Amino acid sequence: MTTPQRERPRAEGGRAPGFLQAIRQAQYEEMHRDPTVILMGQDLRANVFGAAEGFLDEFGPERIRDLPLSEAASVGMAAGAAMAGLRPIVDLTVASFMFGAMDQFISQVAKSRYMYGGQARVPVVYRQALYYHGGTAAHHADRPYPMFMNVPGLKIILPSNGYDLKGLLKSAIRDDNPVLCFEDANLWGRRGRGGPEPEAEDHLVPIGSAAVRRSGTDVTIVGIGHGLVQSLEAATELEAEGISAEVVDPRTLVPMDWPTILESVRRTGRCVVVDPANRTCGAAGEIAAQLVEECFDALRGPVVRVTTDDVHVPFSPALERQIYPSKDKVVAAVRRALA
Amino acid sequence: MTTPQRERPRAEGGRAPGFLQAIRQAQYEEMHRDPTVILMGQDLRANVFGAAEGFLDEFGPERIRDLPLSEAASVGMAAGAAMAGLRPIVDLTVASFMFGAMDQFISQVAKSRYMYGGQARVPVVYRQALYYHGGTAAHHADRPYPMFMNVPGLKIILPSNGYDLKGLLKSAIRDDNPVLCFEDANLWGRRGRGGPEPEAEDHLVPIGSAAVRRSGTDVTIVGIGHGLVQSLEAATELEAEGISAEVVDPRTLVPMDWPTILESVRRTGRCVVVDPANRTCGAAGEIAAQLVEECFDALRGPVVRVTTDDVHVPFSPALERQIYPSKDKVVAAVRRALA
Amino acid sequence: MSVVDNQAAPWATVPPELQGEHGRELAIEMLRRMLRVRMFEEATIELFHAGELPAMVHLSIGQEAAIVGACLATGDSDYMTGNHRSHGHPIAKGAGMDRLMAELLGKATGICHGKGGSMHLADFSVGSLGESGIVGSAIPVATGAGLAARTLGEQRVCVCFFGDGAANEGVFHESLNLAAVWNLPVVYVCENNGYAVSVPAESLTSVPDIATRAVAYGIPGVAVDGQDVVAGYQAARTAVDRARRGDGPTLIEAKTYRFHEHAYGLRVKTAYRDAAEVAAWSDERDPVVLFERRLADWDLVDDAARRQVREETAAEVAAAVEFARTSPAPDPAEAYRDLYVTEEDAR
Amino acid sequence: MSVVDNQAAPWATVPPELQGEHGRELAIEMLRRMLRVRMFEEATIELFHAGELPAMVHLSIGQEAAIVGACLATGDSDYMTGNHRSHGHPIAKGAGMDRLMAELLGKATGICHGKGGSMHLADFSVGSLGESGIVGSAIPVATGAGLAARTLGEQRVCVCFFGDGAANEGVFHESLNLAAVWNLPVVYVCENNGYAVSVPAESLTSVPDIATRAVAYGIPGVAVDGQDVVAGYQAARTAVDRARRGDGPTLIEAKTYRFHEHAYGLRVKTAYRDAAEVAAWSDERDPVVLFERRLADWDLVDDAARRQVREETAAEVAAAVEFARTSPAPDPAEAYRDLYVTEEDAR
Ligand SMILES: Cc1ncc(C[n+]2csc(CCOP(=O)(O)OP(=O)(O)O)c2C)c(N)n1
Ligand SMILES: Cc1ncc(C[n+]2csc(CCOP(=O)(O)OP(=O)(O)O)c2C)c(N)n1
Ligand SMILES: [Mg+2]
Ligand SMILES: [Mg+2]
Repeated sequence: MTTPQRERPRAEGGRAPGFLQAIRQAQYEEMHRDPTVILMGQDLRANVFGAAEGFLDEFGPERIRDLPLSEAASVGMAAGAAMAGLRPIVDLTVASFMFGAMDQFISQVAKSRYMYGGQARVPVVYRQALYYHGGTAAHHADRPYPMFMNVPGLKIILPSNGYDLKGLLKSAIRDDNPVLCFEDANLWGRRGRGGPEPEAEDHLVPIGSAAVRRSGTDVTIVGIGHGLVQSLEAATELEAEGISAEVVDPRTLVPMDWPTILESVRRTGRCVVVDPANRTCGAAGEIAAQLVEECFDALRGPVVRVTTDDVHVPFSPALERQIYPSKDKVVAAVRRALA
Repeated sequence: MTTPQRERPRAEGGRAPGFLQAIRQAQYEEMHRDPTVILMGQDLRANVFGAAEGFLDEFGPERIRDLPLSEAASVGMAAGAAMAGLRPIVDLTVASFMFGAMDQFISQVAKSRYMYGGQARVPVVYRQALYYHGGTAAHHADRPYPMFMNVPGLKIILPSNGYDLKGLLKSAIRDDNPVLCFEDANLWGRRGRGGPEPEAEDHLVPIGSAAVRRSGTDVTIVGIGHGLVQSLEAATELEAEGISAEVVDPRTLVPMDWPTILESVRRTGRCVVVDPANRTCGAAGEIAAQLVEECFDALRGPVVRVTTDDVHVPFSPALERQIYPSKDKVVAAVRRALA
Repeated sequence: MSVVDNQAAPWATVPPELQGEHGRELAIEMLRRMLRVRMFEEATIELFHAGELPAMVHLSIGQEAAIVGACLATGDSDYMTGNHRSHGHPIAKGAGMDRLMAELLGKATGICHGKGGSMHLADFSVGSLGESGIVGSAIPVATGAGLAARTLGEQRVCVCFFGDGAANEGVFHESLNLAAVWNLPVVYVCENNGYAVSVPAESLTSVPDIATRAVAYGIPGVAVDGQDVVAGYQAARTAVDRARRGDGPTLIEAKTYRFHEHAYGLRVKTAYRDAAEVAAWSDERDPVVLFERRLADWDLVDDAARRQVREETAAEVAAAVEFARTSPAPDPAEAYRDLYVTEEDAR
Repeated sequence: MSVVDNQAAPWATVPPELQGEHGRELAIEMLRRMLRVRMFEEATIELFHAGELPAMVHLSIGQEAAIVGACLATGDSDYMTGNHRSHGHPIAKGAGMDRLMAELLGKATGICHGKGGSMHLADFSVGSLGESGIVGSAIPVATGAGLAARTLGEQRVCVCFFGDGAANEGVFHESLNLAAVWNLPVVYVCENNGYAVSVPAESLTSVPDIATRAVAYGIPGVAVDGQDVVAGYQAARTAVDRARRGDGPTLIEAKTYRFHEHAYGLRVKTAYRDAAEVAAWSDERDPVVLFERRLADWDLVDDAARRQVREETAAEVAAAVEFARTSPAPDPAEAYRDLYVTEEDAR
């Protein structure tokens, strides 16, 4: 948790890599940098998900491994390997597949270091896409990071653009703690798969540091993942009405950069949180709770949550879109926060 | 969600059964009432946990089944059996053992009815103890209900006394939806195992209805599970200082009885939430977020959370106690809420 | 455990099951249901190219024999569960195609009101209890349906379909152990199509024959030629009878092949299977073609009768597409229904 | 898969491993480590009755031979994981008893600083990577340690201990499949003590010999007499050598028995095992007694030498108890350390 960084999202300048490219670059660079980094995932060698082209040739079969349909063992095995000297990256592909490994995440990944009094180091990264809003229906479209926020001992990153994804993922691979990297699939397409040249090898974004994406004075909008994009769009629309919105991108959910968020809300006195997770016990609720507890005196209106409605994800496009946050919902929430 | 009920906790009057007795009575009565109710659990036949004495003889081996160490299959199998005409009760014993079955809870138990457009009915009850503060260390002491609150499609009950446990459990068994029943083991001992006579067969406590345990005017304390006991103790202590605390017992976490909680806080203007779960993305945070969103204008101070600290549960008694909510922490929180 | 030679042509003469008038009817039904699955899925390909499918679909084309063989060994009141690749299973179980097709298009008339889609079909009216997009995740559910049948004293059995990849999931193990020790009436049918997406079964599955794993549960394990609908039917029939008698579960492995990509429309850049391998299976081991050829060889169902089945099926599928296309989109409020059973739901 | 007769007394003469000076030393070490485990746990019983244990403990008394046999087949740099019943495993692996005992009492000097306790011992200095109170949950971790050893080109192996009940968990299946297809250097040792708490293995486990399940993974499965430390050693030695050669995992099942209740202090009202059964095992199949008798019969380690081992061990255990008792309680702030590796942690 560092001092607030006022960065423009790089996507604007066209210099940010696409998500797949960011992943590829980060993993490629770190695997070159450190021979103990290995990469495992379902359908990785055939590069079905598009971020591992050429990896098998480059790093060989010992370091690039396909995983069987065995999520629990895959997650726990990576943790065990981390405790015994490797730095595994596990590509779980879709966040909904984490549930089968929940016990391993909680009982082994998150607890080992603590239970053993610091004897264990568990440097492992789990990557998974938030694969919602694409017609995949309920079994592929979960956004379960709040569950993991409820588990001490994990770090959680959820970047909103390729530039941060690359920098955070590289930091995660170097981190001595388990890190969950959630990749909002609604951001995949925003920059082409063939984008600009790889960024510098030393491009790191520190874990635990939020970014203020847009300065403003009337209201703070905290936007998570794709919610950040919607927040920026809403801010633009509101500007036309003379409402000045500050937009904060947490980037990391655990540890959350509270100083940056609190500082902003103390200034604006109003807050809207945009979070693609389910509403009840979601990340937005945590932020709202923290605000009412830590800066109550500064609050001049309700903290309004814009989240996915508490239903499962329906298949039909006619049903699906409405359940998620949208720019219009953010605009309406801001109006409510200012009322 | 019904109109607020102003009940005194029955524990005061000595008429409330102990937890184990409440479970026994509820299950016994409902199994007699409905032959499609079956009961499964690890070490159930030998009655290791004490709530199933005589059940095997009474109901026979088809309806009383020991489960193997196979939590995922056990949870999913019960859901499948429910979809095919049974009303299973699954005693998972300790809430920490739910993690191995998380995918089944989310993908099958919670989603089936919705995904299949209402074709499925999943009348199944999962019971599990919150087995914390007993020197069992990190693998047995989780309080994971907030994770499940993040999953639509489940109902969640968490009673604070045997009287409610019995009535809620009976309602859960009769409910056509999946219900998770969390039993705070710190309440087990409060009434003896051999308590009073079974309550009337028709003793039902409706799911979704909170109870105001104590009326007050200065602050609302919402206490979950054992947190309710601590809240009442704190209220008594505060009374001596002239602070009048209202104490609300949610009893059900999903669906939460928002009208009762909001009504109380609108009157008192202050709120403390006491929740044995971990802090981040916990139940307390959800309540705080809802309050700041729904009754901001009525709030006259910060909503203060008293939760378990965000660490795992350490083994040593010298370390363990401090991490949980306590009466003293509640008192301090109320002071902060009133400051 | 017994493994049959996958390449053999075992039926020199009409197998006993297909003899007599009832046998001939069964043969026609086998053909009809295989064709329904095939043509239904071919129609989805067209819909995909027409841009009418909201998402990619996982096709069973090539795998129809195992599906139809097993389903026809069950009765209407028996249960079934499927997976992500299960358009065909409810069809084979007897479900009408109109509402299935409407579901694929996300329409209000869909069997799940548009909430399930391709990976989550279910038709409870024919015992189809649902399908899991989470690989392996329905195996416990199927096991539970067996438990219910047994506990309620019903004669039903449950057929549980899953792929070779799913046989590496923990719930496979837990469920088969449970079904074995409780003698549950469940028939586990593993459609081993040789791959889990891009990964060949032999590289990440510890045994050549998944049926071998039955040994770990002390239950019968049978590997059959998955391109032979009669072999699939016979193995399933034996297993279903056994289950109905109360003698417990069976693990059947059908050796088969998917003719299309893992999901239709998915482009996997790195080739993970030979074009020659795909061609060999599609050209020589097409279960519909093989069965039609046998029906002709056996003089059991003549050209005209087969043509009639084809035509009838084509008409059914065309009607299903028409039904689906002309059905309205669901009311947006539908997204907020069916999360819980509520007072309003008729009992 | 081979199963030995559990009741046989296979060693008429000194087995080859125990011949020669080195062999005799190994025999003494076997005895010493079994006694350490036994006496350590007997001490915990006393501490329990003295009210000094913060929680119940799960005792391995009766199961020492399997534990010690397997651990002595490994070297100091090899890994090990345990379960809820694993005081003995780190001891057998060579850990000092002082800090283990201090951990059981929740003291600052405990090997886990008082944060782990009885079910979560670990001593990384001897390769003991931890123990899982969640049944079965450490099996993937052990598998991962094997993966690391292999990937790093080390010669280490990992021994993974678990019970018969754990062999019904999904992670058992997933892990053994993975270890098999990747040829990982892991030795899976199932201590089959006949019960999972109150449930007899035969009632909820589908095969009489858990070693049979090796067939499902195409790996060797061996069942051994778990009361015979030499048999356990030999089976583990073969498996460890195989693993070190890069030939992959082995599943060893040690048929054994726990002499005490599931957890010491737990009262199960309904009898689930015969008093006669318990007596038969404790009286006739005590692994320490059996081994001592053989050492005498073989004239390998005489009474005096054995007595000396006993006395030395008793003194070690007494010292451990003393160390634990006199150690301070942890600083409450300790509860907030070690959640993450922080900058302060030395690298
Ligand atoms: C738990 C889980 N992990 C991964 C996936 C992604 N996925 C979908 S299908 C599939 C392959 C399944 O292989 P198999 O069971 O053989 O079925 P097939 O597709 O070959 O019919 C994978 C990896 C998933 N849906 N669920
Ligand atoms: C996942 C899980 N389920 C249930 C339990 C409760 N429990 C603790 S030990 C045990 C029995 C384990 O049996 P087994 O693996 O044979 O080991 P044993 O105790 O016989 O040594 C049970 C059910 C647990 N700790 N973890
Ligand atoms: Mg397959
Ligand atoms: Mg056991």
